[in-house]
Parts: sequence; structure tokens; C-alpha cells
Amino acid sequence: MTDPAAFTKSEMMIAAAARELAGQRVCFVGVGLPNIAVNLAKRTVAPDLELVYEAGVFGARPARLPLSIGDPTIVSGATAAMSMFELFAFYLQGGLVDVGFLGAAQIDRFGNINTTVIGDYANPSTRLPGSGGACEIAINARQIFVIMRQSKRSFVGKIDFRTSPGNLGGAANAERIRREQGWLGRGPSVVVTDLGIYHFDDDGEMRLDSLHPGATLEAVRDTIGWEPRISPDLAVTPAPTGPELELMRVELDPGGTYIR
Amino acid sequence: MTDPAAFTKSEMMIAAAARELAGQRVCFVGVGLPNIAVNLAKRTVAPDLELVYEAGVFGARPARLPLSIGDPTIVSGATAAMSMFELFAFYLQGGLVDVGFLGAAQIDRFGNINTTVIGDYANPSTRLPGSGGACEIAINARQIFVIMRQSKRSFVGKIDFRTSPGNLGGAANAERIRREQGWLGRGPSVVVTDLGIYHFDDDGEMRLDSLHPGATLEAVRDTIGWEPRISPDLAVTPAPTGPELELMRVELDPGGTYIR
Amino acid sequence: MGTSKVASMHDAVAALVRDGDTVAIEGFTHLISFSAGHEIIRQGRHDLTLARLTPDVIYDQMVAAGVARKIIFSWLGNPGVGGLNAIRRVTEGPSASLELEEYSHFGMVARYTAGAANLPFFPIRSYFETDLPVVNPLIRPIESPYGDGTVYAVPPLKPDVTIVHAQRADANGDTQAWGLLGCQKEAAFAAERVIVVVEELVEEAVIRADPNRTIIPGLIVDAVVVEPWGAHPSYVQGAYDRDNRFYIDWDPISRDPAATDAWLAEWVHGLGGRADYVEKLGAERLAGLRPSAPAPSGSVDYGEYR
Amino acid sequence: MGTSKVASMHDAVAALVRDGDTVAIEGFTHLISFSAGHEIIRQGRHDLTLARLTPDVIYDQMVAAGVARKIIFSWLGNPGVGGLNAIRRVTEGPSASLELEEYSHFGMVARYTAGAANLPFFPIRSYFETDLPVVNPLIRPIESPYGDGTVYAVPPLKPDVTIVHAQRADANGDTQAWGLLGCQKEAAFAAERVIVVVEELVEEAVIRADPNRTIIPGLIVDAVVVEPWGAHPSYVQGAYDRDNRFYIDWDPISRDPAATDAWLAEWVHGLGGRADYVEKLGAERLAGLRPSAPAPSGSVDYGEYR
Repeated sequence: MTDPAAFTKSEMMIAAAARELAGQRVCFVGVGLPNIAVNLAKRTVAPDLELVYEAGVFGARPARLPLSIGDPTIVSGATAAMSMFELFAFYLQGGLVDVGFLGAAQIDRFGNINTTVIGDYANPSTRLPGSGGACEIAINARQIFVIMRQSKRSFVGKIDFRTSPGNLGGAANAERIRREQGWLGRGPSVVVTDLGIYHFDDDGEMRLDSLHPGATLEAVRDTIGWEPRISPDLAVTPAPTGPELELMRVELDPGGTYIR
Repeated sequence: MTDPAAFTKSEMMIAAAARELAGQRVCFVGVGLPNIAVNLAKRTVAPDLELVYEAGVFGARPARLPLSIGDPTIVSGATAAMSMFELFAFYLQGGLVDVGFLGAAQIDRFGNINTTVIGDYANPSTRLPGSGGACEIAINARQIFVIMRQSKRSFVGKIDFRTSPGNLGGAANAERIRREQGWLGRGPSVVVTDLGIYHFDDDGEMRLDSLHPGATLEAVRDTIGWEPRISPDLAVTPAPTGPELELMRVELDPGGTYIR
Repeated sequence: MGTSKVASMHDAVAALVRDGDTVAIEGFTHLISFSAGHEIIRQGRHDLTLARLTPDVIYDQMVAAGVARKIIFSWLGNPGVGGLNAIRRVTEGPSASLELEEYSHFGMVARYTAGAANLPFFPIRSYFETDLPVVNPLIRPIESPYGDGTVYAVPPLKPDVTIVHAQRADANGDTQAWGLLGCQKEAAFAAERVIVVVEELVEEAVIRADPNRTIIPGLIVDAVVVEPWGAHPSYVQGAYDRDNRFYIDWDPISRDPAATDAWLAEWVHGLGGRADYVEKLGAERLAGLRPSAPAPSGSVDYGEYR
Repeated sequence: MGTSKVASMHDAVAALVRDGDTVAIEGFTHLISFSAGHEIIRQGRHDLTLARLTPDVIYDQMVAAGVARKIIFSWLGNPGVGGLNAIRRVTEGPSASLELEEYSHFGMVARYTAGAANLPFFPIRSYFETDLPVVNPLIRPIESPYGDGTVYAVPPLKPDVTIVHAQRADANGDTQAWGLLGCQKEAAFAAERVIVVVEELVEEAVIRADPNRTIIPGLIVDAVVVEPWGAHPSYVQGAYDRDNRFYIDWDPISRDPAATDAWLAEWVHGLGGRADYVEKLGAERLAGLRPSAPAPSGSVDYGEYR
């Protein structure tokens, strides 16, 4: 019924992001693309994943894809629904979140993220939503996963505003600062795009480890604002499986908001 | 049935303390004697009084006298039961409590209270319970009522430990410090004993305004560690009424724990 | 206990929301009092400072209607859809006229918490190595008195008025809600005045049967407004779902100032209040928003102790 | 989710409570895990630091049994009765051998809150002009970064083990309680390890039907011990009343070291666990502690959203 040979770049991106959650325990779900990726993971590679929503839910079992970061379906049947104070103070800042899953408008080679403004803060060319919980997620979740589409406007040499800290000026710099300031987070570990999968190398810089089927290194270089590091063992991401596509198309995103 | 001509000093003390609550709205109920006085007030002069228990209850309607500061009867039928954080942070420190009703082991002429130790702190002759919530009640409740029996050991020239601040070294001193430190509380306003009722004069010192029936000024002076100020308009406290005694003896304290 | 605080939305807003006030209509995606926002527009309030973690479509409408001079927030968007276009029009470019004061979610929650608890600041482990304290000088470092480093402080936020929607309250204002609780409690305790809007007015005995469910005591409530569907197009756990179509439809409307004005004329100024709005939405649309099935919490026993 | 955490009290204490630990058995007058305290005595733990707002009779018994080297507290008494005599014996006079670290109630609650929230301190408006900061140097002034004065800070308290009693949990450790909630949640989140003792083990579906009632998620729970009457002589809202006679009877027993030892021999060392204790108390005494009538909370509807 679902033809796995035909899939969109978004479907590949979401499936690849979901698979990265295999083996993880507690995931703080960001708004937008992270939401569908995490919900797909819960139905495939990570059925025991505990979903944390900043709206104040732990152990959500959404019966449908939540429409936004808050939705009645994340409450009905959840383990616990609580005040946002409790969620941010005790779960996130208290160190119980293994993965914070974020989207971004701009990212740099060290995984620092901007979701605040394009241009000057006082007089922006584009006003973006701002931090939401992303700033404290980046600092307090044990590691950060990012999902976003590549473009010269989004993968930039220098972000216009640092909303959520990544590896700052590089791994050595970031590790010293995190230690000195007592962060629980160890920073970004995965970036999944519409073209491939990046992890962070010993310098704290993004390294392309897997290229999605159909994507090329030219396409990667054309949509990134710096000369990307490429793994010598560059893999090809396995295409979305029939069940993954079925779940995305029929159950999670029948309206095609994310997967088109 | 209840003979109002015969009553104990404790019954007089509790009835007098309860009457002081007429017109008050929100009362934070301390452990021990305050508990019975407030519960009597709720059944007589102040039916709309909202009872706050530090255990985490607002709007309690105890069906019996609570056995201690925490008791299932203060929860069943209450307006709200909550965490102690919420109670202390939002109700008390947030400024919603009109009267904090405390007991004490030692008090001085300015209403400073000791419930911590008799003797030296490190090597006490008597270890008392300590602050409980009294320290923050004294600072954050709009005014403080005290109920305690008089004796040379309890009404002292100098308390051994300041657990809960009253009028410090006098009214001028206390007003300046409260203003500078941003206290919500205006300090103690009433002390009810087994002999009489004291309010605080313009110097912030206790003044005997009413003498209980049967009590004498000699008895007052014999049980107080300083020369007490006496109101020129010294009144005689009206004796406990039949209904007050009935409530205390039959409903609130049938075992006679407090009223004997 | 005292006299009833039940009032019409018109009277509650007329008495309790004043020009120049800081107003917080709180509720994180859930229980957003659109109905109070519309009444504030209808009564022509101006120079308001609007506080909310997520300004959402309601503040976009209020800004479009000209009631606000400033927004205090942590995430500015139409959730699941895109931007808030009326707000963008007055915040982007050289003619920006709406002031923005920006935090993170936990920063906003901590601000209300400090307000509710009468604290001069609230410390959080956030903002390290970000540009937020650079652009918002009210986010300040604070050193631990135990010599173990520095965290960030945010100042208390004490709204003049906090408005929350809930499933039920009694006539005293004792209010119970379930599902997402956001920071309504903190925002209410932090405020000078509180308006509670509910789906259902219940007897005091219903509240007192389950005291752990109470989020706001009548003690701090100034008015109780009974308006079923008052949170539409947001949702009320157990009563109705989010009307996602509304959020999607708002995007093209809000991109066009004339269309926005026409919408406000038709759906706010042209109506007397929420009852008219509900009638205009129509029974069919509302019926489609009901939960697919009930999901009862079950009852627990508090016991009587005499 | 995952495997069951249900364990006997013996096994839970054996695995999770270690000599020298800081142990918090929390529950403010309500839901005090006497049963866990007795098992700690039975297993001969020593050099424990015992944290609790109100040490109550349970810590008096534990101190009498020699398990503790220090108590961290805010109110030290036998509530409604008088002093805690075993503790007084080792804290008064020149031969005092038990260390005391003393706060106020809000100070203790704030310490657990800072522990749970991974904050280096928690600010409160308390301690002004009192002798508490004089005798406890961990209570320190802290200046507001907004130039509006000074408040006091307390440091985080992070127990090695927190033990709480509750009405019910599922086998994952997802725990629900009602009535007085004290600071169990904060103490549990602050701890390295958590033991939950419950009146009743329930299906996961019972918990998930009312997610707002959950106080502790299984995520932070290491063991679930099912022991009805495990909180006696304290009480469990809806299940049983405080056994006040026990608190009164403890006073003369605890005044006499020999009587105290005899009590411990008979009621702790001489018994295998709580089931024996319940049997020894007898059905009649227990029946007298049941609530006079049920008081149901009523059910609310969360709705299904598919």
C-alpha cells in the first residue's frame, strides 16, 4: 500500500531523526519537526521513550500527532501532568532529560542555535518566535538533537543571535565553560537535515556522517555557509521503510503539514 | 447545662483569644493553644474566618479539633490542599495572611519570641521544638497574635534565643528595620494570657488592656519578668459565655487537653 | 462565605481592567481566555502591557486592535502554523511601534513565581552564553552565597490583572482545572486583581469534595465569569478540542490589515459577547470539537473525620 | 514500561539505604513511613543523617535505636503531646552526641526545592532579625541583583535516599497521593534514590486516568513497597486516622531508656516486618482508626482525543 521507493526529503529527514532516538530514555519534545520525529520514534525504534512536553507533561502517550506543543491528547493517558514550574525546575533543570529535541532557524558549525531574530535585534529583518524553552533545554538536557532543513540562510557562518548555546567556539572552549558554570548538558550531538545526518567531532564541529539517498555532497555544500567536514566513512542513510512511511502518512501527518 | 460561673483560667484565655479574631479574614493557625482558639473563633465570632494550616491547607473546615497541626479533618471539605512550598511561598510570603496566631515558650516586652532553646544554644538546658513556621509567620503575616500562659520563666526580660522577631528593640527600631528590609508584617498586636489581654503601645511594648475575671494585678506582676505597663483604662475581660464553654468542653476539647 | 463574585464579562472587564495596566491572560496553549481578550478590545482599552509566555492568536488580535503598547513574552508565534502577523507588522522594520521584552519559558514562569512569592528575584540555570541577557538587561547574573558559581536571576512579574479560564469554579471564585496547568496559579497569585472565566459554575461542595484539585482560591479572585466555550479557539481538557482550523485561517487574515480589521469588526465589535460568538460559530462546528469519548479520572476517597 | 520495581521492605532498604547516608523520610504529619524507619532500625544502619521538617516519633525511635549521627530539621517535637525524649537525651546537656542542623519549615522546604531544581541556593523572606542565621552559618544573606534589598538563602538539600508513603502507585513507581502533600515531591526529586511505600498497588491505567494526581513519576523511583498500614501511627487520608493514643503512649515510654529499648525489642526487632506489626496491633485497634464515613472526590473528565 505504501511504496517505500517514493518518499519526500522531509519524510527521509523525519525517519532519520526518529531512528537516532533508539536507546534513549527521556526526551524533551520541541515544537514543529521534533514533535513528529519523536512521535514516530515512540511508535518504531523507541517504544519505551518517555515523552516530556514543556507544557507540563511527563510520559505522554499521544493518541494522535499533537497539533502543537500543547494539546489535550498529550495529557489524556499520560503518567503525570503538572505545572510548568515543576516541569522546568524538577525534570529539566533537575537533570532528568536525556535528549532535548529542537528545531532551529539558524545554526552554526558548532551547533549554536538562533530562533530569535534575523538581522539586528533592535531592528530585525525577521522576528522569529524566540527561545520558548529552547535556551534552558540546550543548557540542561544531557544532549541535544536538532532537526532542520539545510539552506544557506539556515546553516550560516555566524548566527545573528545566540538563543541556545551549542559548542560555543569549539569543544575545548565549550567543555571548559560548561564545567565552570556547572551545566548538566553536554551540548549538541546530532543534527538531522533533509540531506544527511551530522554528529559532532572531537573539535565540537558538525561532521556529515551519513548522506540521505538521492542527496549529493554538492547539494550539501550548496546549502551550508561553511566548508563542511565530511566523515571518511560517509554512509548512506537507509531509506524510510514502508512502516515508517505508513505511520507518517496515515497516522501522524495525514494532512501533510510536515512530510511534504 | 454548662455553668458559665465556673470556668478554668485556660478556658478564659482561649475564649478571650478567640474573640480577638472578630473581623479578621485569613488566619494562619499555629500548633497547640492557637489551634483551639482559632477553631473556637470560627464557631463563634468569626464564622467567615479562613483557616490556613502550614501543613498545606487553605479554607479548612475541621469537623473536630485537629489533633495536631496536620490532621485529615483539616483536609476533608477544605477549599484547597496544596504543597507546603505553595502555602509558604504564595499564601504566607505572598502577603495573604492577615493574622499569624502563635504560641511561645518565652516572650519579651516587645513581643520577640523564643521557641528554640532555654539556655545556651550549643548546650541548652532545655531543647524546645524550634521555629517550625513561626519565624516566617512573624515576618510575613500582617499581624501576630500570641497566646501563652504567664510565668516568670516565660515572660522574661531577655529571651534566650530570638526565633520569631517581634518589635525588636521597640517600635521605632522595628518600623525602620521592617521598612528597610521590606517585611510585609507589622509585628505583634495582641498577647492573650491566662491573666489578661495585652496590646502593643506606641513604643511597641506590651500593655495590659484587660484583666480576666479573678486575676489581679499582683498575679500579673508576679508572673512577668519586667514592670508591665498597665492601661489607664484597664478593663475586665467578660467571662466565657455558656456557648463558648459548651463548644470548648463538648466539641473542641472533650479530653481536656487544652482547657484544663 | 461572602457574597457571589459572579459577573458578566462586560462588567468584570469594565471594573477590573484599566488603561495602562499590565495584563496577563495566561494558559499554555490550553484554557486561553479569548473571550476576555475580545471584551478588552470591545471596551477600547489602550496602552496595555500584555504578558504571556506565548502571545498566541489572542494577543495578535489585541495588538491588531490597538490595545497594547508592549508585550512581555517567551515564544512569539501562531503555534503549529507560523508567525503572528499583526504583531510582526508593528515589531519588524524601522517603524516598529510595539515594545518587546523577552525571556525564555522558564524565565517567564520564574518571573510569575517570584511575583507570587513576593521575592525580589528568582534564580534559574538558564541564559548561560546566550544573547538574551545582552538584549534584556533585566536578566542578571547572581552569585551563589555558597561559593559554587553563578546562575541567572529574573525579576518578579506582578500583573495588575491576571485572567484565566478554567473548567469550573464556585461563586466565591474557588477554581479547579485539570489537564495542562501552565503557570496560571503563579500568574494569579502574582496579580493585584484576578478574573476567572469558567465553563461551569458549581456548588461550593463540588470544590470542597476534592481540595487537591483547586488551583486558585476565591480569596484572590475578584470576578467569576461563566462563559462556556470562552476559550475557543483554544481548548478545554475534557470539554472541547483546539479548533485548529481557526489558527490556520487566522494566518491569511492577519497578513492583510484590512482583512484583520474586517475580522475584528465582524467577530468582536459586531458581537455583544461570547454568547453571540458561540451562536455565530454554529452548533455544527462546535460539535466537531467535542472529545471523541469521555475519559473519566475516577474518584478517590478523602474520608470524613469527625 | 520496563520491569516491575515492586520489592519487599527488607530488600528495598537492604539495597538502597547505606551506612552514612542522608535519609529523608518525608510527609508532614501525614503519610509518614514508620514501616521504613523500623526496617532501617532492624537492619542496623548507622551514622545516618536524618532529614525531616518534623522528626516526629519515627526519628525519636530511630535515634533511640542508634542509627543516626545527625538530624536536619525545623520542628522537633511529638506533635500535640510534648517533646521527643530520646532525641532530647542525646541533644541536651554537656554529653550531647547527636548533631542538630536547624532551619524553619519554609527553609527546609526551600532546601529540598533547591535540591530538586539543581539550584545552588534558594532565596526566602525569612530569618530577618532572628538568631537562626547566627547559629546556622548555612543560612546566608543574599542581595537582590535589582538593588531592592537583601533576603536570605538556604543551600540545596539532596538526600541520598528519600522515602515516602502514599495511597497508591503502579509497579513502575508512578505514585499518587491526596490530602496533605507536604514536601514529598521536592524531597523525592532532590534525592539520589527513592523508595515509595503504598497502601495499594494499582494498574498503570488507574494512574494514567488522572495524570494531575501524580506526585512522583516512576522515572525517579527505585523501589515500590506495598505495605497497607505502613504509615501507622501517622495517617493516610481516606484510609486511616492518626493513632493519637500511640503518640501519647510514646511519651512515658521514651522518657525511660529501658522502656524504650523494650519497646524497640518488642515492636521492631521482635517482628519480621509490617505484616507482623499489623497483626500485633490487632484488628480492633485498626478498625477504630477508619474514617467515620467515605468522602469521595468525584470524577472529572479528561476526554479522549484521537
